[in-house]
Amino acid sequence: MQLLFTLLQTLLDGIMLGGVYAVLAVGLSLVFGVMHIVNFAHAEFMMIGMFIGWLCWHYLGLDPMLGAFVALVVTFFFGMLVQRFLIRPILGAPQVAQIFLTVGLLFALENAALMIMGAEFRSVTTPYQTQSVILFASGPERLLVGMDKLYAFLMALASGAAVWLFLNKTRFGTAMRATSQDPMAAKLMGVNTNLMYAVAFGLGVGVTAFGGSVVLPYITASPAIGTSFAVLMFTVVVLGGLGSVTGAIIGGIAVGLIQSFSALVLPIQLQNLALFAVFILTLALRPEGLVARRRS
Amino acid sequence: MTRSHPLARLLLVATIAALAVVPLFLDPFGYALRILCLMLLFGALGQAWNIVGGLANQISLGHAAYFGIGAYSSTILFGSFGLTPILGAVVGAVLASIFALLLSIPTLRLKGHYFALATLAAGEMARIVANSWTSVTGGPVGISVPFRPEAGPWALQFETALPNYYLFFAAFLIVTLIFWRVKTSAFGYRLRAIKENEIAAEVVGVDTYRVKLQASVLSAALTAVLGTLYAQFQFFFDPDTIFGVATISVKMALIAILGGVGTIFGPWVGALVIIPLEELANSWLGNSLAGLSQFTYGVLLIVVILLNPRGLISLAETLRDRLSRRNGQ
Amino acid sequence: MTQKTKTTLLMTRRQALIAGSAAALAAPLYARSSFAQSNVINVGVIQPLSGANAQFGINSRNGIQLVADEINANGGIAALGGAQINLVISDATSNPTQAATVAQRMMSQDNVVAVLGAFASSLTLAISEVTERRRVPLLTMSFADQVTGRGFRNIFQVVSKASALGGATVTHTRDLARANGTEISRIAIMYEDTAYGTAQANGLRNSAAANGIEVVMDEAYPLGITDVSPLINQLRRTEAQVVFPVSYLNDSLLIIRNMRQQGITTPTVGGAAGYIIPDFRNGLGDLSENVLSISPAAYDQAPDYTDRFRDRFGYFMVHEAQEHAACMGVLASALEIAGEANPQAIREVLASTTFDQGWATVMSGGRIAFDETGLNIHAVPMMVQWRGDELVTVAPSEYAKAEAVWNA
Amino acid sequence: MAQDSLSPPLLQVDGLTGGYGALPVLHDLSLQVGTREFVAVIGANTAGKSTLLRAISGLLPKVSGRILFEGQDLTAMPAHEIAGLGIAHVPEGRHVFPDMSVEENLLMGGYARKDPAGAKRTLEHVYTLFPRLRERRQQAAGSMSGGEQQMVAVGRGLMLEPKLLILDEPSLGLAPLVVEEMHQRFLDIHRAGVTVLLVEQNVSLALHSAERAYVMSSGRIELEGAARALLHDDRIRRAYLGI
Amino acid sequence: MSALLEIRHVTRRFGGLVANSDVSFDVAPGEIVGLIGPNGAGKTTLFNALVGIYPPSEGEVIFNGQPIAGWKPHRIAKAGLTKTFQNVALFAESTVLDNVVTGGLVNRSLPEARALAARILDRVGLRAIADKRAGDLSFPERARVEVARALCTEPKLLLLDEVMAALTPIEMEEIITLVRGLRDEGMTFVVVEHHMKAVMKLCERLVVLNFGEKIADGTPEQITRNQKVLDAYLGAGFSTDAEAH
Repeated sequence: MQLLFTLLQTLLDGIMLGGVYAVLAVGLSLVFGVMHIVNFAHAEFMMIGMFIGWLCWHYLGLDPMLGAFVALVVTFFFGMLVQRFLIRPILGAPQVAQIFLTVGLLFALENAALMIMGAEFRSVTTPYQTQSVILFASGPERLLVGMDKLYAFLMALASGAAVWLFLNKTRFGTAMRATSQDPMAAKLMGVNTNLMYAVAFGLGVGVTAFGGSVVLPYITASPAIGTSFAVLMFTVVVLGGLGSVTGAIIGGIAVGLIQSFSALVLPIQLQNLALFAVFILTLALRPEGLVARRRS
Repeated sequence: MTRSHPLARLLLVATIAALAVVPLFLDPFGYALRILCLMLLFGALGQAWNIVGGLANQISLGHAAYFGIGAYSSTILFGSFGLTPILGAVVGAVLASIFALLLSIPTLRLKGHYFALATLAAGEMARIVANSWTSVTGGPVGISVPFRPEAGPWALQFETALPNYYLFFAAFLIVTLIFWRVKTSAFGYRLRAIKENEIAAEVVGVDTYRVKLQASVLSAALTAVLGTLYAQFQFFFDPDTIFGVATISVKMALIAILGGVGTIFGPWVGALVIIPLEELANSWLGNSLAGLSQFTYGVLLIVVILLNPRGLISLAETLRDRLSRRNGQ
Repeated sequence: MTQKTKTTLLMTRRQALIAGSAAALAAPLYARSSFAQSNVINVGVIQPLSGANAQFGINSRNGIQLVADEINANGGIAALGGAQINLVISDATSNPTQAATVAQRMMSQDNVVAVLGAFASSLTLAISEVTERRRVPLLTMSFADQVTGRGFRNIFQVVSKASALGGATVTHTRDLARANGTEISRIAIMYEDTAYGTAQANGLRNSAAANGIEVVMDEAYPLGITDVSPLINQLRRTEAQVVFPVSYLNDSLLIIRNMRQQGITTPTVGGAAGYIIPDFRNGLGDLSENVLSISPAAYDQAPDYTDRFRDRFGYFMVHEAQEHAACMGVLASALEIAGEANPQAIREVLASTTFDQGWATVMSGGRIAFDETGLNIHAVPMMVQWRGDELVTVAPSEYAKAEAVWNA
Repeated sequence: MAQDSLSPPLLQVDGLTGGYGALPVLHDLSLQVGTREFVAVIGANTAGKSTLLRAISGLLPKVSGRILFEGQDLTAMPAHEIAGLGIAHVPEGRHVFPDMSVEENLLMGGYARKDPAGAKRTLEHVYTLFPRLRERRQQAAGSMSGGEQQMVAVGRGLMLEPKLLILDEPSLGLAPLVVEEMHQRFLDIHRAGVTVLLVEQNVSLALHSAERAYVMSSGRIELEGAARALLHDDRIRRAYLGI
Repeated sequence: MSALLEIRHVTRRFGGLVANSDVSFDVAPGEIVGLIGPNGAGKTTLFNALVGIYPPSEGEVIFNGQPIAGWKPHRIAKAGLTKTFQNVALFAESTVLDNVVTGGLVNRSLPEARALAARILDRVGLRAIADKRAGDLSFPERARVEVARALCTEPKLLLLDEVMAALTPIEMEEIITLVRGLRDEGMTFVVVEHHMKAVMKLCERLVVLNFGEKIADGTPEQITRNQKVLDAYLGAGFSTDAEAH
């Protein structure tokens, strides 16, 4: 009985966490999928989103779940500018140049945040942070989920769905997918591919910033926070298959589950060791990710 | 090299002579000497990375794993068994080679971004192991190289940094020489063929898998030896630093790339620019506003790549080509 | 160790000649900072001003700046003709290699008489390798056991060792519980796998063993953990009477909130760092009330001094600022006694004097004296407890400013 | 059949020179296509036929000379704006969007339409023309056979209701029966009033379908004439088989 | 005389697509065989299957008495079978000389490879541009470097994939002379070429592929009269029309 509860609780924790990873990584996947650029600075936009969420909470009294929308809009436009002036010039450059330009961007953004926001850890206080929903209880055993995680998970789900709908059900989104699959043909259809790239980058970093604000109730904002999520985001995206939205969601849940279940058999200290081993093996055996694209 | 211009050759000899003599006139404990040491160390690291990253275009972001293995191997063996770091370096090189071999099984067929990400993760795995395996590595607190002056030069420990400097200098020249030998040998031809067109290379008879493997192992072993030298110079390190993504892996690659990836003088130029640049940024801006120095560093990186994605040395090459053309070539 | 200093002196004639001539050549460059010519004493301050530890580095710098400004405003170092303290502040960027380079630079170019720093033990350990060889005193509040455990002669640590901090956490907790009628026999330890976390957990573990207390959970977790649920799930299944989390702010908040979510009311005793900064209170609000933590120093022990910090910077004097201020205070006193701005003269004074004047008194016991390893023998870890926006010392009893509230 | 000599041509190319790198593929090339004409361009591999088409639809960055469409100069216009003028280019190799469904592919074809509402009607028209696509409307285009993909590509071009339909090697790699079928559709399309510019390696088919043809070689126009006449021209046979 | 290369029922699939289907033919030592067929007929795929880039899904390839299907390309190259690339795949950043030398390393030391490469450059007429960066060359020059690099592996059998595309008639003539000369020294060739005039001139025998299948095998005269081939090339109907004319 206790074992069953442990397993179920672990499953639940893994899924909740994975949903959040998914929303953080969807944007990275989008950027890669459309532009075939690996953006090493991507996690910094999560940090920016967290700070925007925190500022909205601190000065406007907005809950981070609402501040997330402000973060989305602000970083969307910021991302478009970054794409226009930094990313577009290197779209055709060798991969080394792409890698190190985005690494430079990582340094610049992290330290710009340090200069603007200072080094303090910024945390929000909300009533639901300490509340939880008990899904099932039997004797001393309980199956529960924290409200902060639940809200973040639902927001993540909603934003994932919104991105999916945008890409699949709108004219503009369809054009963006077309650009990612065959930019030449898309041009011939009348698609302004440069605009698509800019919007894809803006949206990609915007969604990640949205995710940053959404996790604010249980992760503290600081300029260096991005770095600790960077490798994790890449793991999610690679597991799911670079460039696919559904892949990022499945990859996110997979990483969440690997982390939570590995804690049952390994010391928690080694949870990322397990994760990275899975990551490297996935790359080796299925470079297209766990969720293969339909293309033959 | 076959195309080297007499002026370039003169410059090369002058540089080496200057590097050999100048430290004698510097404070043997001093800051300038330390900066020169770090320049040579990172120049050599960039050069070691260049063998696999530059010649074969396998962009590794996990070389810190080899560096750390080298540093930990010699330090632990010296601390626990009194084994001279000279032999410790050999053990480290062997262990790093084994790690490179194991890592190559899943990664060597990967290309570009995928290879970079896989090696990044591998470097992180090494860090996690060093961090958790406290009984052997001392764990997150880090490890100090025991000071044993009685062991003499066999311990590679010196009162001043001058002998360290000459060790780094020798290492730098040796790694450069190895790189040059590799680049101009049949092996180098094969590596370049892989870099430029892997399928064509196979079809004209290059065993691409084997060649990449050899390059990885060589690069790993050299990096590990440099790890030992670093440990004997710095005397203290911890897992986060020695296996650092930004502090070691990315920096190694950056030095090779910024200078001009795959070129013999690329890492020289890279180290010559990056190490002093970091220092100047730190000493001028380090206290004016927290983060300003690192911010400047990042912005400079972006600017350099936007201006010239092929690296600084290509500027010199353009210049050289112009010169040689004028000389009636 | 004496062997080591001896060999240091064995600089060959040739080397000395060369070094001398090089110095002569370079002399104009140093003119602006040379203490011999102007009435200024350069003191090196190396702190992580960027990167993950930036907040603590900045707090530390603030503490040192406050003391230096006060000294200068009061006429400088009297014994040196009113020489002004000039802080040479540098960013260690949370990277030990950089920290060592910065130390080297300060000694070569700025002729600093001493170095203060550098919060994180990895940085301090790296700096100490340089200061030891250059024979310049290094005053620190880093508390990993290794800092004073290597036989170095030029390192001075104003706070207790990590193992002592960990040990005191257990004994104080046991005593507080006992006073409230509870006998502690089972505890849980969870700590981040950094130098700080591991060292302190070691102290907790050893002290528990020495006191016959069973450790029913002993779990390290990676820095930057995103979900502590597995830890708290595990805690729930143990019968621990007290939980000792050793962590920085983010994890502290995560742990406390997650415990509350799961309805776990096991008393929590923090391991300094994230538990004793204003952000802890800001992040948790009322949940922070009565949370206990160990602290290497407590600002309510010397309110006359620490209130000046609050007045200037707007928040209470966090422990790293207080301890670094003490370092600066000790150094100033040592300069007065030594009467010369010579690093080795200062070292001798530091090693042989009990400092009970000025900012040296803000440390526990009101004075500082270093033993032969460089450890402050008067340092006593404090148990503090959150009351509203403030921290109050509740143990050891001779320092307590209020009665502890048990079972918060 | 011949173009109306009074009205200006729909498409006029004058002195076009250009290529990809330093070396031009097209050399001072001129041709014109009249409104409602069906013009074929034939020629051996590497003659520069595809390059010519890419230049017209704006995919070739470096060109000199003039390309006029309804009197508007296209040479400096970005590709996505050219589509908006009513030029649908069905590229060589089909270039369908592989992960999209057939219907999504087709709807993408109407992306540049001025009247998005009319797309529904055109979609019906395309489905009538290619019933196979209606059957497979939800299938991912990348998973279809070559012939079906070609139908998608052509249908996608038609979705624009183009004034000019450019077809680049539509029979490449397709089975003979499919090729025949495809050309019947081209004739239908042309009969419905669309101007067609066809590049085709299947000389016979091209010349049977088109009204007028140009023969290209090494980036230049070698021959021009009525398709029927060229069909019996022995020079073509020689150019192709080297006999 | 036994065949140098025997292709037995080779089929190559990519997913559901069959690029080559049950192709069989032999190449005797010293032959120059033309492999022709319309675009998309599967000629390059067959070459790739032979040299091991995309090994055959089914069927056997016997080269010089050894079954080589499934070997890695470098091993096949070492055995004496290599090819040139249709869309030139040179080592663009390297010099012409270095490109060619790389080929020579398959069975020789570096100095030997250098010497051989120098001789080949002379022979192929590339000596003057030996130090140029391969990426800077014109298309016809690059095609020749392709040939030179392949020759430097000293193949017994060389597969030439459209090396004469975009060459002037004089340049074509040079290549034909070169290939003839090498054949006279004992080399064997299979040639894919679109330029029919050149093919007819160079090859003694032609194999025709269409839709991945072999549809004809014979002398150039036989092939040009073969109705299936004419249909494949010009479309059914063209030849009849022409005949009627």
